[in-house]
Amino acid sequence: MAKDFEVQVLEDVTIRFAGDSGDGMQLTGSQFSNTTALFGNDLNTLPDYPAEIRAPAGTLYGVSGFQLHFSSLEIQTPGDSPDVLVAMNPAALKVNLKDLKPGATIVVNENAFDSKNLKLAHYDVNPLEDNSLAGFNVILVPLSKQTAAALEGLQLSMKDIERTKNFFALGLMYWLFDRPLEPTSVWLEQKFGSKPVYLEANKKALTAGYYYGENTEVFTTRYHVNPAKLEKGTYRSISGNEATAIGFVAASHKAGIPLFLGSYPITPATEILHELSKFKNYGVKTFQAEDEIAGVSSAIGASFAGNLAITTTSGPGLALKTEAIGLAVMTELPLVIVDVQRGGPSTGLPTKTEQSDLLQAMFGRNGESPVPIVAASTPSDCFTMAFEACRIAIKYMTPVFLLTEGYLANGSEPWKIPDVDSLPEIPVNYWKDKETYQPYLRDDNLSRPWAIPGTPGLEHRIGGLEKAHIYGTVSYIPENHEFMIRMRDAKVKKIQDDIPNLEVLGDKDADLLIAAWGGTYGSVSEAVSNLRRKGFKVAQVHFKYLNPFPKNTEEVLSKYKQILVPERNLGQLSKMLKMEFLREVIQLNKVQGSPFKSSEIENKVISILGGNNVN
Amino acid sequence: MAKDFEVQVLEDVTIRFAGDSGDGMQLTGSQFSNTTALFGNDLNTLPDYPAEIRAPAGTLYGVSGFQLHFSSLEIQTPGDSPDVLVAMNPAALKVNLKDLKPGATIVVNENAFDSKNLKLAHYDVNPLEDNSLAGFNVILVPLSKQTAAALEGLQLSMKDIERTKNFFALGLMYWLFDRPLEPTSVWLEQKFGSKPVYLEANKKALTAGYYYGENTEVFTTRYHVNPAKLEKGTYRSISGNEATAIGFVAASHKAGIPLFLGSYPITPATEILHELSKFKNYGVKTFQAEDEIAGVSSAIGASFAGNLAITTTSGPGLALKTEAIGLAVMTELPLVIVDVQRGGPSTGLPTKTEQSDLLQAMFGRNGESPVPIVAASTPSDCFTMAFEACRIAIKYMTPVFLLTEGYLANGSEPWKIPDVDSLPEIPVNYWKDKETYQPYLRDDNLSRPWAIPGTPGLEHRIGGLEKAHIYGTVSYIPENHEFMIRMRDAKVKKIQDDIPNLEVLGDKDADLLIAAWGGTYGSVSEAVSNLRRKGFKVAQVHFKYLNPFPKNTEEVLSKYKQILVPERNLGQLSKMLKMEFLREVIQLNKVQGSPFKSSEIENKVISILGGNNVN
Amino acid sequence: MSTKEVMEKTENVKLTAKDFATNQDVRWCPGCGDYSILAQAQRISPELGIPREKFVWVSGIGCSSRFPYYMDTYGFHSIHGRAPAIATGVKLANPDLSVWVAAGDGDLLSIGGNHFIHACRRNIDMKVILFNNRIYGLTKGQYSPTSEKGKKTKSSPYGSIDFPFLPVNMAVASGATFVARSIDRDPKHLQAMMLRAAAHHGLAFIEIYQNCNIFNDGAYEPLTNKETKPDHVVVLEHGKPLIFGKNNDKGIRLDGMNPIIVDLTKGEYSVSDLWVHDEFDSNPGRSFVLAHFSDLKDFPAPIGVFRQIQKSTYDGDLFAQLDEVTKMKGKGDLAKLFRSGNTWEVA
Amino acid sequence: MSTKEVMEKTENVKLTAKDFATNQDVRWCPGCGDYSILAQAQRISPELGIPREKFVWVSGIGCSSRFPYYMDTYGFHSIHGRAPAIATGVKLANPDLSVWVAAGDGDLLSIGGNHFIHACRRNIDMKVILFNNRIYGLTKGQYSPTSEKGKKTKSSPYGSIDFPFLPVNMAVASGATFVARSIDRDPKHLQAMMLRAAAHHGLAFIEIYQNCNIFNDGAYEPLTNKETKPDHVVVLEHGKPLIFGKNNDKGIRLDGMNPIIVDLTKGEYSVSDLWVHDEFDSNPGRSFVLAHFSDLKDFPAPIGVFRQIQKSTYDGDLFAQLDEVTKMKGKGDLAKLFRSGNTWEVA
Ligand SMILES: Cc1ncc(C[n+]2csc(CCOP(=O)(O)OP(=O)(O)O)c2C)c(N)n1
Ligand SMILES: Cc1ncc(C[n+]2csc(CCOP(=O)(O)OP(=O)(O)O)c2C)c(N)n1
Ligand code: SF4
Ligand code: SF4
Ligand SMILES: [Mg+2]
Ligand SMILES: [Mg+2]
Repeated sequence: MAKDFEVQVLEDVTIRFAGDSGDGMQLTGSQFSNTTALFGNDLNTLPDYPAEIRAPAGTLYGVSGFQLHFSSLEIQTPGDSPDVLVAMNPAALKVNLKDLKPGATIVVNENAFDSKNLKLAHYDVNPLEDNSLAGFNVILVPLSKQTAAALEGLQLSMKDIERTKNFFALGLMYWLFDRPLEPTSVWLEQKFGSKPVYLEANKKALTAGYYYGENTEVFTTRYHVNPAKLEKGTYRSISGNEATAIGFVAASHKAGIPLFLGSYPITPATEILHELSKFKNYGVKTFQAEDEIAGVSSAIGASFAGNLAITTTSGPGLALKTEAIGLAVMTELPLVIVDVQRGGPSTGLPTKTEQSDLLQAMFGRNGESPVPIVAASTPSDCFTMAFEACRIAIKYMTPVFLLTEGYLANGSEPWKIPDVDSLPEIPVNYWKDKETYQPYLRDDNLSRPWAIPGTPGLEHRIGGLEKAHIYGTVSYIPENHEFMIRMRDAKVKKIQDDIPNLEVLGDKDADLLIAAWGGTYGSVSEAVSNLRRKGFKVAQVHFKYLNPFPKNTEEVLSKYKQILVPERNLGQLSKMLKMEFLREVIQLNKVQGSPFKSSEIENKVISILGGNNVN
Repeated sequence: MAKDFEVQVLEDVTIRFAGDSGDGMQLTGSQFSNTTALFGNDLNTLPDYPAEIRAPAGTLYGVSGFQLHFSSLEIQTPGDSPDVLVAMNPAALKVNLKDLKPGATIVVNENAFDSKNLKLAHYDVNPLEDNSLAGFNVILVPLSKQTAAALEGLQLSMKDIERTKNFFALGLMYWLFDRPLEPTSVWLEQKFGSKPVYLEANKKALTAGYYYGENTEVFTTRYHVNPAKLEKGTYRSISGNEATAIGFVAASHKAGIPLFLGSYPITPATEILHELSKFKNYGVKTFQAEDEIAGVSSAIGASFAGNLAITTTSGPGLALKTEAIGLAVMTELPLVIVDVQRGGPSTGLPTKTEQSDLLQAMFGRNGESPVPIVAASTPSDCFTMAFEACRIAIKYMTPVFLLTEGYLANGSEPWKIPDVDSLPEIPVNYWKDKETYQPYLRDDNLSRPWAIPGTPGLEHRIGGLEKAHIYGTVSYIPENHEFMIRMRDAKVKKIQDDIPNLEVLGDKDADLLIAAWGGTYGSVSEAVSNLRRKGFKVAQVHFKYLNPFPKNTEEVLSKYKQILVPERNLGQLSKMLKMEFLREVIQLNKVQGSPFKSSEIENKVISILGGNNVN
Repeated sequence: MSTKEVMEKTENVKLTAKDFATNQDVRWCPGCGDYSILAQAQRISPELGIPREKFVWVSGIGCSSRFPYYMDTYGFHSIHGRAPAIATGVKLANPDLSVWVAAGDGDLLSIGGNHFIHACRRNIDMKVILFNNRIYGLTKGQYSPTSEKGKKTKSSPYGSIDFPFLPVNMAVASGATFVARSIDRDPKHLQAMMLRAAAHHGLAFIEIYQNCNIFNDGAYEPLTNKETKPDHVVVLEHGKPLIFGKNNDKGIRLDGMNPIIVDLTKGEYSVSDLWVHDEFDSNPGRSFVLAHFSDLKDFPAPIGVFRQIQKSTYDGDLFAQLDEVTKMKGKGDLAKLFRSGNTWEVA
Repeated sequence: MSTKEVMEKTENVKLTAKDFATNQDVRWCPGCGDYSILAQAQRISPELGIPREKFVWVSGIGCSSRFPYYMDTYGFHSIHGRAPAIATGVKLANPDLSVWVAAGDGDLLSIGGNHFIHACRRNIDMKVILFNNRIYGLTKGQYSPTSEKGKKTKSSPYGSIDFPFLPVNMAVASGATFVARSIDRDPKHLQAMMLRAAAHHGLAFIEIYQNCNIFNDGAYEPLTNKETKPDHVVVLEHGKPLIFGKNNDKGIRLDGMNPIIVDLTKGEYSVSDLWVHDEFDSNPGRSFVLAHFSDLKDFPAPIGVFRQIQKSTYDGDLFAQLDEVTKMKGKGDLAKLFRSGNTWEVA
């Protein structure tokens, strides 16, 4: 019978699973997330994997991690510092130790701490034995051995048994945090239905882990994190790239025209292509092109022919697409360009997150070539902003940038599934009338008509040379050129009338305003609530629209004496605010391939406002 | 015997030759320039040709023009409005009329005003007959007939005779402006030495034109423009693209390493490739690549292997090169990227001038990817800045942008030929020492060593992934990434210590400062002298270094209450000044494919300062 | 004629070449070979039984790339080298369209080489017309990837050192299913090739030898001059032997895989010894040997259809897959998609 | 061994394979075919009589493109697809260098296809090694331009609809002067091909069938499995007939231009009827027919040298032209250059 344990109720917990690339940590993490979501917590995840496909076992650079933050309150980030680390081998311990909260719990697979692995992790002495982990609550578990014991009698190779130990670890964590095994069992049945021996092995390992917690005395306390009070509704867990893909399908549905993706694989954008390639029965066409230039060019062709055309990439790929994006500007065709940002410059840190392509999106084309820019703030917000990017592209006949980033793309959070009918329609009115047609006629939005090949009587020619106002023929007339340059500029500026104002969160009469964009949203939000709890008066605005800025931007900015702009670049939004509003801002820049910790923002604010601001 | 004419001495004259693309106007213009230069005037030219190779004769879009401004004073622009127009046909008259000074002289080939040509030029009535040219001094010359008469007896086809009439026109202008025929005769002998009939024909036409002026009474006045008091020295006429090419050869010579150009033809940059391809005996290698990406990539490879590597292009080509330029940033290899700007966005106005790629050069790459930018201000300054770009690239081991533009590239002016010895050496120290070598070691300039393949013992690997400080191995360490991002940024900023301060021209205590960059120099300079002559207090600074800005920029800007920034874009330098110095500026933007007229700048200044500032 | 007028006419009458001409002034140099190509395109278009609004001409940048401006159909004058990629998007968006690419040798084989070979590989159902003048015309005369080695141009004042591509080879090697060659100065042949290309289902490629009388005049002089043409051109016709020469006095036979010119007047060889052209052979070797004639001394340039084979098209397969998956999974339901994976209720 | 130690050694002793290994951990998946290719490269390098400092390995991006990190020579791990263009610059800057390109099938044939064919066309003296695993490895498993049609991958869940390239065809069509194929699992053959490529003057291309055991495991199983290999591989050797099969019982003969498999045991055909391989034939048709075997049922995959011909190299011609013009015009004098054209004095 189960013993009695102290059960401690916590508000929130950050846990990180870490092991070799081959140890299945991403899977373990997703299963824990899944169960936790079903359980009703709010949560937020951050996978972190190496650039190598399968780095040799045991190496430091081969460590793969999955961090998960769950809570009974609403949360916005994957957590600053883990409360719990599950370390499958010495390398995983070494790589992750510095990130842990003081006094954190470390669950270690002690069987992996042999001399070979210690050496691979560059440990001269076994850290489990030299007292170097004194400040932590270290729990040694013979994970490999216990798993092997649990699977005795099954027809499995040693390798297969080793591969199952992540489910033992998962079971143990389920026990510790008082979560049900059932969701994972169901998943295993779906996954291994046709391979009964693997199904049994994984289930056994999972249960064995759970009961290991129950029956041994390694843990003296169990933790309980109550469900969060989320808005009523049906939820699912969603990653940023999934949300982006689904957002596009939704827009295609609401616009009533087929979706066309022209793309070339690149980390961390590739999953959007993967996702969309599944949706053939939604009429989604995915074209894996020979390179990024063909990706965007095919999308431009598809747009000319009347499809909702998108192209997806990351920084280096965007650099290649810029010439063609200029063509979309000149031909005024709808097109959404997704840039899932990663660490730059050049190949940079391909698997790490960053938000350093804003100025490239803004200015990275020859000539005066304005393109609207929107950016998602959380994984599920990728859905909203993908939809929004399509709406703007179609309504204003323009290419539009959607900026997300590795951290949002791979991270996930619960998403309140919207009602399909609640989404706005996106009206598409292909031009039909021969009498009135002119290729560069303008409507109230300054948009030109979309007249697609196949429509009788509207035959016309477009291209990259300057166009005559209204007629769309090639024009070398000096005044027309300037007129059209200003027209394209005005059209993009006009979108301001059609996007939401900035909303100020926190203290309206704050001493300091934090202005941020993109994936920095969560860290800033958490920092702001923490600061306010501590008695600081701070406010927050978040830019989801970066070109044009929301209409009330200047007004909002002018209300605050000090503006802090935290960015994971050297100050790109700062530059844009300065050039647009001539506003001095305080920069907080971090470019380390990972999101801000909310504490980093808090500390910065405290150092600006001074301790005495606390009331 | 020659009659007596009034001879009027003028300070400066602007003359424009205009005709069909096939009429040889570019040639006529260059010959007049050449003679004028030899005569000792200061001068400045502006060719303007259609995008079509040979547009059908007589059409409006087929008109080709060549404008020339010459003076007994120092001048900086090709002139605002012509004093004299030579119009070879109705289309040329129609296209150019609106640009002329009130009361300007129009020399017209009356034989070309037949019904066919009038129709092609969309003239319903012959403008020579309907009094519509009343405000001008119209001189009708039977150019075609006179030429034919002069060539009577020569074995020439009608077509060849027609083709020679530009030399008749040239001769006539030589007479009008009192210039010698000899330089053109010498040129003709070189050119047609092997084709005596053409030589004779052209010489005859030239002389006939001259004596037509002398003997008829079409002109009542001859004009004389005295030689200018230029600095002592040997001069030649040079266009911007020639100057750029020669600047690179000079840098290669002074650095003692071979020049390598990887390029793909594009208007208006192609002539740099043409020029450099001639200089094989200077060890110059030109590689006409399959596209712009291969152009820049081959240059990066050549730089890795120790050559002075450059790549030349215009806006759309630059857009294609951006990914590879990021690689040059990461690998810290010397490379000069020339962007001869043209009208954008997209294909835009390929043969027209513009200065709208500044922000692309500054920000058009993924990630934080700083690249120094220099820009030439006049055709001959292209020499200086090409040389300077190489110096910076080599000394700081970095890609460097050299921005010029169509107007500078095709325009020409006298160039005081520098003494080869007066040019600074560009020290190149390929690293040799095995003991101390590390690929990302830094010297006082924060530069890494250039260790070229072939050097024993320095075998190393570089690439586009983030590099470890000093060691140059691939590094995914978060702190190293930020360190290197800041290091690359600091290296570019440090160049500030090594470039000249801004020099304030005009009134130091001015009421308004005009700040400009690139090819706007001439118009601003002329505007400033005119304004000062009119009694306004104005000052001028010109940015030849745009990233980093000169050290004293902030100090200089802070001295003036009002700053006017005239640009042929929508305000790109303005944006950079705002974001860097938070300085409000007044913008003057013109995007019409042509340089500013100095009067446009004058008028703007007057409207700002008000008439009463005149003292 | 305005677009409107033409349309009104269409409803009653069969279109003519003129109906395919826009009212734009044609801006090529007088005498340029592009005029002839345009004329043939306008001539064959009404013959194809395709409504005018279903034609889309896509081009890149170059003299030849102005082509779409002169065809009164839908047109896209895009950016340098990207026409095949843009045309791919057009076709995949709407497979009902008849998609044509007009491209110069620089546009298609230099900067656009990759898109070209990948379009061939995928067998997208489009027509690709190469205006091969062996020079960069629009940028005023640099050597191109089809210029002969040693050519002196503005960018190669001492002679170029690049070997040229054989465009036919590139198309065949990358999988084009219809490959032909013609000459601007042979309007009848050119028309025939265009009609054949139009009728082909899959990627049809025609290399047209085109004279640029400004920067590369006479590049094909021996092939177009009446006197010299018979000795310099061999016309490929399916099932017919390879015969050429002023008096049809020369033939080509195969010795193993090697072509040999034989004299038909000497009695040693007769027509029955000659290589008989087979357009439909799936073996690509045949086309390569024919294209390779250019490298051989005294061999004539083959014009005609090098090869026409049947393969499924990318666009066909794409739409078939869309249908198939839809049949298998049912038409996509957005609400279902939103709910895919695990969901849970918060009450 | 540190670079320094190696160098000291070099001065006295002949280098070994180990001297070409860096001290970097090799980061490919255990079992990846890339290991074998690396091992062979390290093995042949000391045999070439080229000082270590004269080797330059250039790559793009991909699993295979990490190659330069493991060769203790000069190396450049550049950006996706651009290796041939960067390598061109390296060679033209310093023709003394021995320039090698390591590239994946995505890197060389998808994004980099254009640079590849142009490098072949120009016959730049460099070695291009294609790691053809028929998959995008580094981005975790999408189909590549060499993947078979119908392949199910993450980006083609219902099967890809792209026809594959035959890389050998692309190389030959674009003018590569040395074209060979080998297999990761046949180290001896691979070594031999690398040595041959190294010895060739001009662009040498080797397609290596490489197993990606994570995303495309077994792609070449029939060609590497001892049991099935003899029936699935035919080894090309100059002057030798095309024989294959477990007991050397099958041969390939040519019927006109068409290859036919014949049974050598039936007595109908003997070895003397077979196609005799000729590496040095300038006719490219031969190589195309060989490459085309992949499209034919039951035909074995040829490995070995498809073709080796001699043509002048771009780099050779470039430096010859520099010399020639210098001889003609005299060594360039900067002061003279400044003064070219008309000059005048202002006193
Ligand atoms: C990105 C880019 N690079 C270069 C150019 C310049 N350019 C325009 S057309 C052309 C080549 C023209 O040659 P070809 O394609 O053979 O066409 P042609 O003019 O001979 O018909 C070049 C290099 C451009 N417009 N865009
Ligand atoms: C410009 C750019 N586009 C896309 C990518 C992403 N990417 C990296 S490697 C690769 C393809 C890898 O396949 P392959 O070249 O066959 O090499 P392998 O990994 O199979 O050895 C892709 C698409 C990139 N790094 N840069
Ligand atoms: S330059 Fe040549 S190709 Fe271009 S339009 Fe003129 S003749 Fe034709
Ligand atoms: S993913 Fe494939 S190709 Fe890449 S290292 Fe692993 S096994 Fe090799
Ligand atoms: Mg051409
Ligand atoms: Mg691969």
